[in-house]
Amino acid sequence: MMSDNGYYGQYGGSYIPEILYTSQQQVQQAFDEARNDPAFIQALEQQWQQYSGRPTPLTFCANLTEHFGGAQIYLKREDLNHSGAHKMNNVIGQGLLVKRMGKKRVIAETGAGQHGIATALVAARLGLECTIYMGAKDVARQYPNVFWMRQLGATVIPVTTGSQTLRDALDEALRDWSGSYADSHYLIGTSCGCAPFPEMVSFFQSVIGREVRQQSQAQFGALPDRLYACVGGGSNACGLFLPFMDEAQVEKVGVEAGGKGMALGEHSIRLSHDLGQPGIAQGFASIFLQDNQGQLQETHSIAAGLDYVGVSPIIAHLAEQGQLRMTYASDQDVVDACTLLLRKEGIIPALESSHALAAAFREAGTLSPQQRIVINLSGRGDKDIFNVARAVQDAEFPQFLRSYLREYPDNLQLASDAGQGRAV
Amino acid sequence: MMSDNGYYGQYGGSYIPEILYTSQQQVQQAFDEARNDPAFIQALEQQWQQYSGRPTPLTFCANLTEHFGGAQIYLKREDLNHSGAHKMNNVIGQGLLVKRMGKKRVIAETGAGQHGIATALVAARLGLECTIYMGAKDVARQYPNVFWMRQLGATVIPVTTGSQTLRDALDEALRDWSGSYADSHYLIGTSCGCAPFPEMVSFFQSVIGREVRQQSQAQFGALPDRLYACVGGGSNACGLFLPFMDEAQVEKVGVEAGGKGMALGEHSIRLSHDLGQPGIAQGFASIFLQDNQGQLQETHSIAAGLDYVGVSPIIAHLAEQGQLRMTYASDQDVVDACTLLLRKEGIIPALESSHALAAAFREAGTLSPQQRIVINLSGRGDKDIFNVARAVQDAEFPQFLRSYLREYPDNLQLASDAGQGRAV
Amino acid sequence: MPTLSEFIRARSQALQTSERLPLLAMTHVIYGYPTVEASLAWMRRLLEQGIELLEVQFPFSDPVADGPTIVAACHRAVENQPQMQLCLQQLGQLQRDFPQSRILLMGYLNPFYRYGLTRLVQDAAAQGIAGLIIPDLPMERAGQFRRDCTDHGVEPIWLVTPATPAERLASIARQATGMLYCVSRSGVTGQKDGAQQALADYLSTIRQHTDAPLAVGFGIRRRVQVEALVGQADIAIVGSALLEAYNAGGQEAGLALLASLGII
Amino acid sequence: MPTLSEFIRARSQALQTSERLPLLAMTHVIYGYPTVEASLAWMRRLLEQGIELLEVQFPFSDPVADGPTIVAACHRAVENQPQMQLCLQQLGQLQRDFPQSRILLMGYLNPFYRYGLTRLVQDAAAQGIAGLIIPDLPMERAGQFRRDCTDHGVEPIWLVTPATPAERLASIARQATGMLYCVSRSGVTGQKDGAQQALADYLSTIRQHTDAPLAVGFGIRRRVQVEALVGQADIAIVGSALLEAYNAGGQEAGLALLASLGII
Ligand SMILES: Cc1ncc(COP(=O)(O)O)c(C=O)c1O
Ligand SMILES: Cc1ncc(COP(=O)(O)O)c(C=O)c1O
Repeated sequence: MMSDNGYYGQYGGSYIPEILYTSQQQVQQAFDEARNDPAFIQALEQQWQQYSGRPTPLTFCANLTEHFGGAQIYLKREDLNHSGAHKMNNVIGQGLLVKRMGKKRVIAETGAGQHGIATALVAARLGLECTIYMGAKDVARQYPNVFWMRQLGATVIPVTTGSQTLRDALDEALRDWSGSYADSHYLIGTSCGCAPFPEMVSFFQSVIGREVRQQSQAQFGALPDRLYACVGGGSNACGLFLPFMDEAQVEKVGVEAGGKGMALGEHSIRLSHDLGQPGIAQGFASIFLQDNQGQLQETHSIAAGLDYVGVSPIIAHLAEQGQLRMTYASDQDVVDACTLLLRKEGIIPALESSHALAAAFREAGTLSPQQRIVINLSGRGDKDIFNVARAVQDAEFPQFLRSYLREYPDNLQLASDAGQGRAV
Repeated sequence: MMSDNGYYGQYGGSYIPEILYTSQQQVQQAFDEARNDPAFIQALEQQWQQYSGRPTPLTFCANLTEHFGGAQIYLKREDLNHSGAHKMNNVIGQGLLVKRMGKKRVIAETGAGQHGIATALVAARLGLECTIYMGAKDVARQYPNVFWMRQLGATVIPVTTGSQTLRDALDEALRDWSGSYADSHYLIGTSCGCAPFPEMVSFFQSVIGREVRQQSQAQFGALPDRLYACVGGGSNACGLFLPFMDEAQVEKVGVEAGGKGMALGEHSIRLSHDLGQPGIAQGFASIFLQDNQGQLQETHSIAAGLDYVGVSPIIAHLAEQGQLRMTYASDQDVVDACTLLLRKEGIIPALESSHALAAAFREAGTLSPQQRIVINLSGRGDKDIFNVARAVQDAEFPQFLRSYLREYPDNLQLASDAGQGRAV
Repeated sequence: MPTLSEFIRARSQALQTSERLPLLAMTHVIYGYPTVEASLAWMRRLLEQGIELLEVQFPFSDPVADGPTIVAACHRAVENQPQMQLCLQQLGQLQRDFPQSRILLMGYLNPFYRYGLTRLVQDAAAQGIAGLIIPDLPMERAGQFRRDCTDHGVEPIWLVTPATPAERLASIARQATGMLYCVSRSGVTGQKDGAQQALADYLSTIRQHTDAPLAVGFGIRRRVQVEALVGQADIAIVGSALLEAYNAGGQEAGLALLASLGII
Repeated sequence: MPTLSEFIRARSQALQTSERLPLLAMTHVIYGYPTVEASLAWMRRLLEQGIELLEVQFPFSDPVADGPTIVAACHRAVENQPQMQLCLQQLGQLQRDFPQSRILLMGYLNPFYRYGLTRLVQDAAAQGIAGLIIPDLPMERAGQFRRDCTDHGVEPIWLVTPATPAERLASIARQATGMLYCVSRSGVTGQKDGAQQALADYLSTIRQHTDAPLAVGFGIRRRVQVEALVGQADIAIVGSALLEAYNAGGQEAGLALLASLGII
């Protein structure tokens, strides 16, 4: 979807400190050129295929379909991307753009760590320096991802300000960029941020929806009747939905994180139920969860990738226009949906993606067996073992961890017990 | 590669308790029919593509190539399969065969847990009951995999006899099969076991090498000069090598686990250096690590999937015939190779696959820039975080685990401290 | 009442003949930090010292253009739940109590946006606030805001930086009225002639395009940095350093810093 | 010296008129468990009690056809590093000391294979061992082995199971000479008539194809199970149950079990 000069209705735009003006313009210009350069598109498609394994398949789920007795259920398998999530589509695109711009370093923010890992992977592959900002709380909660980022050669900087989560990491990344724009690119991980990021990220993610169109025609000779995607920042949803915007008969359903309840701080529902309000922050205009003074608020989701305080201006606009329907799923619904997919189809979904599953499962039975729905499985769930084990209250997992800890090299245990940080 | 009535030279065959004769024959017959049934092949290819995401790409590694200054280095990306390893190719094939035979249950052994997860995934998808045997030591070491198997609905049985590892799990699975053959299929995870398993597993894995042939022609207009694969049981090696057996000019290199040293028990080198001897055990004739009385011995590798005591009769035969060259890589070489791939190409390899990398890296610089090598990246490495973190002596990982444990629901901690096992 | 630039020019004139360095002092205080009361007391104290320009930052949860000290203080201030309306009233009272100084309200867009930008300008004007600084509002998107400012006699204060392209810098500078906020990221240590030269070039380029007073902020923390500005700019902005001094030793330490800089 | 089947037939004859149930006892002992000495002492004790057939299992690290009790004992025995050559010699000594009984050597293929199958047959023959049981050597692959056995006068003992297809069962049974080892997995409780009938059918089918003595093992642990075999088989094999009794209470408990079963 092309923006109107960076705007989607009243949302979008570029509200950034003056110091970033030049870099922002540079990205805008580089992207405008690249998207129209067949050589760039060819290189992009080659990396998508040869590095990330695209196209990802469209998987028919016979057992689930039978279980709900309604629509035929298909999954778009973004979990099979290199790195295990759709994030890879975007980082490959922006990574190639960085090379094109001749910059040597990328900065990224990450919440769950998925975008951080994807960025670190691509940075390694393209020979770019890489600095990842991550809320200190997220570093603590998602350390396995931090570990891999560091192994990949990235510098991970825990952000100790504010709520110490994604939002603060984003602020800090912007601050870094303000000082390093000359040689650094800010590689935003979702379709948020100042123009042209929402449009650019969506452009790179739209490969998802384009493939779904082709695969639907090839596998069942029609377009799907309904599409489901979870909405964190909105990039996987944009990627799935945008190539279908001309088809009003294909219903698009965005699913937000319902978390633990409807009180502010317990969820990350920005669009459904009008829980968020228009705002302008972190570089763009959109709907944000904020108080009456315009202060952004804390959010919650069982899926670390969905607890963002804002949302893509593209999604905000389309929702406002009624071109997509927003709904949400609670933490509990999500664990149930995850378990059901595991048992019925032998696929381990990310908890983020399980939001889309939960909403689709709620509705599948009300559709007719002639209808077909496609759920975007934005990522795989093995990364979520720490969360899922806790959610299902597995008793052996802590036992395993304890015995692992007992065997860990001794000196390191002491060092880390004393909180002395990294030894390497 | 077609066997001579289950034999490859002096290796292979079917040496099983009489009670399994009928089931073995049944598998043999079902496989012989299925492999010649276009409908079966079509269903197989469909699941490979739509469920597991095949074809997996062939990735050119520009940075590594430059780094070594020798041959052009390509990776066959089996890590991008559903479940993260080549194991999926085989379990899909045998899973479909089980449906064809009308059986309702599968049994499998697993060491690292990769084959166990792959089997549990496919069993869930095909609606089969699933029992996984796993050495009690492996259960303790590889609990995250056990967790997912159970979440997938599989019954995981820790085997407490013998060395409590893969070998014992295999024995126990055979025992289960002896009592349950009427409705159960023993879904062997590598190209070992009684006929027709080595041939069947290799048949299903040969999709790897077939794709490499096509992709080589498409991407660089020639066949590769050299192929590398790690050799545990031998299935990923068979899968890569067999479609190239008519091409003597394509050198095939199998890489075993050199472990910590050359003393018995410190490695899992069965073929290189003649450390193993001919034997007949676990249903087939091959080369095994054994003492002078024919007792099978304990093995070691940093990669849990490579510490098998025997080896595929196909690999044993080809090595004996000089049709492939066997070498090995030590635990330390493997960690280094893993790290190098991470940093240079942004790909996280399984420690198993890192053996193939290590051997290829050793040799790449001695080849000319006109030559091309393909290394089979049999699996991805995120599953190995517990091993890699320990190997690189990361100081924050134990810190993360401790704080995670502190927040784990209390009652469960107590239950598990008391060693009371599963709560669910 | 004189316009902001008239005010600044008059005070600059007066300073030429004073003991102080001939630069106006613009000091930065975060409303609500560490508490609303304490921040107001600190502002009052600064105004009593004759500070010409008081920059009051309305705190925001996500102050992306600020450095760590100010970020931390903003987060703390947000916890005190600052209210825009009350803030404007309290600043109005200060302005009335200290007619010899001018108060500028600085803040990120979202709290202003939620309050209503037009309403903000109206209320700020009613309270006698001289100017508004919004670092994340680009001039291109500020048409209505600028009209409102003109209508109500409040100065919109724009920023330029060393990274601002020449043409854009010229355009912004040309449109500056009350003052132009010149950010210098390069910093000036006084030792490095090269850096000093770069600052001089930067400011003289700006000067070519505008007669508006120039305010310069680049982490001023030593007198030699202020001295380097004499003759090239009109206003020295003291932000983070003042906050750090305040954090370390309260109002007294803050004032001591300003005295050591030669601007009170 | 009589052949194995002649020996069995003669002893069966004799038992018809004894106090004991008219079935030969075949008791199973693992060489090297819990130690080599203890296992030899236990064999000797059994032979002293008049056990007709002693089945000695040479332990293997991977005994895939055995249940948990025997598996655990084999693993323990392997730790004692049993040597094939010594084992054969020691069994030979036993055979010489107890000429009224027969010793059968059972084991998985690999230790025999490493020793050399031909050499094994030769050495077993030299030591007077009457038969060899190798559960994982299929008859199809045993051409040379059978010729060696014939040449040296050692009986290869084949197994059949309820799962063995009719034709194959017939073929194996027809080729059986010394005895046929009939595994019954279904178990016989004595209570369930259906199961008892199934066993009877199984054995009578086998009997149609061979005159060789039939040995039956299916986890015998109660007298009623042995009684059920009378008239249908020649030999009752006591394996796991004997090992369990031995584990629980040593030789005495083992003998007590055999007595309670009516076969000593
Ligand atoms: C697997 C997965 N799905 C979805 C999301 C949400 O992001 P977005 O809404 O941009 O697709 C994330 C973010 O980390 C993710 O990791
Ligand atoms: C990733 C991976 N590679 C290789 C192997 C070794 O098995 P094989 O030699 O059968 O390919 C395993 C076994 O678990 C594995 O998980």
